[in-house]
Amino acid sequence: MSTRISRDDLAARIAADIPEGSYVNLGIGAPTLVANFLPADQEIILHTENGLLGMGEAPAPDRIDPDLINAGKQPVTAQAGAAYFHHADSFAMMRGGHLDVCVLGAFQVSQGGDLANWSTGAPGAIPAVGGAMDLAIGAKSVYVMTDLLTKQGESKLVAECTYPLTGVGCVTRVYTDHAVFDVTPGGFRVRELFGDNTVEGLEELTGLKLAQVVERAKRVETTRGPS
Amino acid sequence: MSTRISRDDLAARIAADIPEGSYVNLGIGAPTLVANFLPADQEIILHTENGLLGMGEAPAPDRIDPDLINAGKQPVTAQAGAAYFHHADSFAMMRGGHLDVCVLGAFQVSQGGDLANWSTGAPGAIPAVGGAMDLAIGAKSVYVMTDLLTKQGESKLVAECTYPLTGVGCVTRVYTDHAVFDVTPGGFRVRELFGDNTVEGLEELTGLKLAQVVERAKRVETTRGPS
Amino acid sequence: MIDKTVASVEDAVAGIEDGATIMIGGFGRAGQPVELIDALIAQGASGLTIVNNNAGNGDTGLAALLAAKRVRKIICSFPRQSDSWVFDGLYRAGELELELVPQGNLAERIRAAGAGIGAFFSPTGVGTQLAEGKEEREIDGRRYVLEYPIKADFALISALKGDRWGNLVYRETARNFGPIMATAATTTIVQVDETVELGSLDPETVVTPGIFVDRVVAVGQRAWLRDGEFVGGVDIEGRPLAAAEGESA
Amino acid sequence: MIDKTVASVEDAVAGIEDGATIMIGGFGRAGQPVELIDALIAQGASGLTIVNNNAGNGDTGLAALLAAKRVRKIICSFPRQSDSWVFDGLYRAGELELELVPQGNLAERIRAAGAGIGAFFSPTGVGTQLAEGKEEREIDGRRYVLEYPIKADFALISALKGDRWGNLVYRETARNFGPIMATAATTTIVQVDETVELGSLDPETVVTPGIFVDRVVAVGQRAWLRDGEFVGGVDIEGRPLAAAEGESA
Repeated sequence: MSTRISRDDLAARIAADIPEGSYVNLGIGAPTLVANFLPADQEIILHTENGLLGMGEAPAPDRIDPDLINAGKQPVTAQAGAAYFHHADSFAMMRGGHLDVCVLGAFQVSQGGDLANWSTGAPGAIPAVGGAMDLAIGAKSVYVMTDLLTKQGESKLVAECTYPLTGVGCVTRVYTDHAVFDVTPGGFRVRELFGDNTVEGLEELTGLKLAQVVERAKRVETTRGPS
Repeated sequence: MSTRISRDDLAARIAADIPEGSYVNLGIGAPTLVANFLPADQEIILHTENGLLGMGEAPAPDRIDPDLINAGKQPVTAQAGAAYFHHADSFAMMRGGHLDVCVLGAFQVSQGGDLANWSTGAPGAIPAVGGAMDLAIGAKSVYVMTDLLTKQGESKLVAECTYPLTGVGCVTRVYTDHAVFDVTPGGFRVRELFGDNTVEGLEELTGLKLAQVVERAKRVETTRGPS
Repeated sequence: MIDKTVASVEDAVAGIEDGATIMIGGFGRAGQPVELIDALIAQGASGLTIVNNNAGNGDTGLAALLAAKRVRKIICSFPRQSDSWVFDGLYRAGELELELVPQGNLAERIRAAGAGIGAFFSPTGVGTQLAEGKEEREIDGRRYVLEYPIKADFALISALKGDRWGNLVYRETARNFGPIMATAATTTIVQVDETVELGSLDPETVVTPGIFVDRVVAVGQRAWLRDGEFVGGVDIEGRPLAAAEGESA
Repeated sequence: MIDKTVASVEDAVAGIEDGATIMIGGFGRAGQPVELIDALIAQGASGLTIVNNNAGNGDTGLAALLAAKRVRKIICSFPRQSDSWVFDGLYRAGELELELVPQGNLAERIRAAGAGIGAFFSPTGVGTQLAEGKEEREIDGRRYVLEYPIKADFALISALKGDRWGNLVYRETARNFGPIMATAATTTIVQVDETVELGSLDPETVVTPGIFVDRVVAVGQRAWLRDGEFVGGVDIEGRPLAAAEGESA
């Protein structure tokens, strides 16, 4: 038993919550890993905001196609049933509420569901926002995938974000390496505990009063997902 | 010599003012006739707002295609170089100022360039506007094709429209069976006189002071256009 | 496996409730989903609000739905046509509410609903009766009126082909309102001439990606096509030329 | 006869003035009109405002234009990337003004310019730094910020094929901003792999109708295609795999 699960385990855990038939956008960075754990026998349709629905896995090295990339500018493939479209149509898809799920990284998530993931606000840093603000407000369910703590040990779940916001009140659920949290009108609610975490321990780590858990949070053993 | 030219002559006169390479929308009704007089050796691209650029002539009776119609719901054909698109894209083309010319009918045109062509405002009449308001404000040049006088002998060129407006200050030029008028900041200016019309005679017919004609309006003989 | 195809037009229109707002594709008869409308008439939902460019032609399709007294209100740009006698009668009798919208505003308001736009400043209609009571603003020297999205509970549209993911291609000017209405309805129901294998539609040429589509039903090839090729031999209403003699406009 | 094709990239970029606003298509390297950008560098116009999703990659294309100090300001959503060192240096040195726009607002503002929309209420960015000072409004229970169109004097875009009327088709995700930028510029300049006979593009599958295009120049087939078929053998930057060994990211 441990207090943290691996990034792959976390990606697998998120993948398990995505029902067949969902339209899903995986943000650049760690959320991209979720694709590796989507069940091969189910059809889940991936959207990439640079103009493709039905994104497939990475190509073999000698089959890299510079015209066929994802939002992280990595080479990808297109599945049977795919469709290409231009950028305004792609973001209309997103902002019009047609995506079921997006998975995003985070610097901070507030108990009101605010997300900060595009800028630390550090002086001299070069800002870049990309499609994060559109994804944050557009998908029906916005899942955040993140470590619970920064490298300095500070909680990324906070009462109020101190970093510049990406979206207000937009996060549905936060998947961390310690536990899964739902964002509720009463604040964070522990949904699942990984390894030997406890609600009390998480309250100590986050400094937050975690909302009353209606049913005892499901305890999940740390296991290795497929690679 | 006569004081009026035929509708076909008028259509031919308008066609002669449309340069090669223009993107043109011909409104339903009489303006559709203009297509018959576009020179066969020049490329002028017709737009129909129900989703086609590169509209061609009517098909043979046994080649009518119910999927291929113009805005008047008449069967048409598509030229080599045509493109289909949906309604929002079609009106974006129009409202975004990409059409060079549209030709519309009119109940009234005011000396400020206001157009009334969609409703007489008669009680009990069923209103219908279609794409007229979009065309009126969208094309770079808005040409009106109309008889100068109503069947009751009233001038369709007026100081102020009494019928409900289609667009404000939108008309570029009015082609009538008596003369061609430019809409200028100073009101209507006679551009061409057909047959034995005179500026003074037109002032009498319209009841309007016609703006000072800078160069003597060109006099055009009435001739028959090709059929 | 994702499979949005349904076996019958009855299955396709199942669950449409009284009082629903329904977008119906088509410009006049072109692209009008006649088989779905017939199924809707049989299904029985009433008190409907219909969004369409027109208000029915002749006695079939949308006109038949109106004649069956299932429609409370129609939002359209061009109701009055030479063959709109069903609408004309009901409207004159005060049995049908009409919201008249300039065609470009109709299209853009539908797109806005699908694209998550809260409202937009349109140049169309400024200074006219159809902009009365609407917020107006001058931007960069030009006048605009504020227009709001039109969304719907259901969209009924017609396309040429679809696959089980709901990807669609259309045919010629029958495309018209289909692609935008598909984006603006909670449930989008499509009739196609034929359903095709997943992967047989070229991803470059899909016009409506399946994300916008909920149900697809095949209704058979339109009368003027044979094996996918245009063969003609019909009038503008799609009736065989011989049969239509003396009748067609 | 309408013929929008021009003989060379030099002809294609002729007349671009100092101080012009130029939209440049592409998402990263995909769809970036590198040959047109090279011609623009040679042409010499400076003091430019550039609209692009990014701010250049590596040392070629848009990055080379920046390095040549021709750009005064860049409007984009995602300047900072692993290979944006040219931009990073100029920005840190204060030699380049940056307007950062969320990607969906960037796309929709470009579309709005092409579609004649005066302004629109967007749900994106509400309550964030990037909406500071912008008009906000609640509509139907949701908060929006008012966004204005972005238009340009010129657009430089890349497509797969074009005809002499300017009709275009694209390839895969290299389509990205091309179709909307083509609508939003006074003069739209397109590089294509090849120009094709009028009528050889299927009217159902034209993505950018020629009405939006002013000049078309053929620059030859991209390195990963042969006779129009994908053959691969390149890295993500399009360089032959052998040559790129040890270099590509």
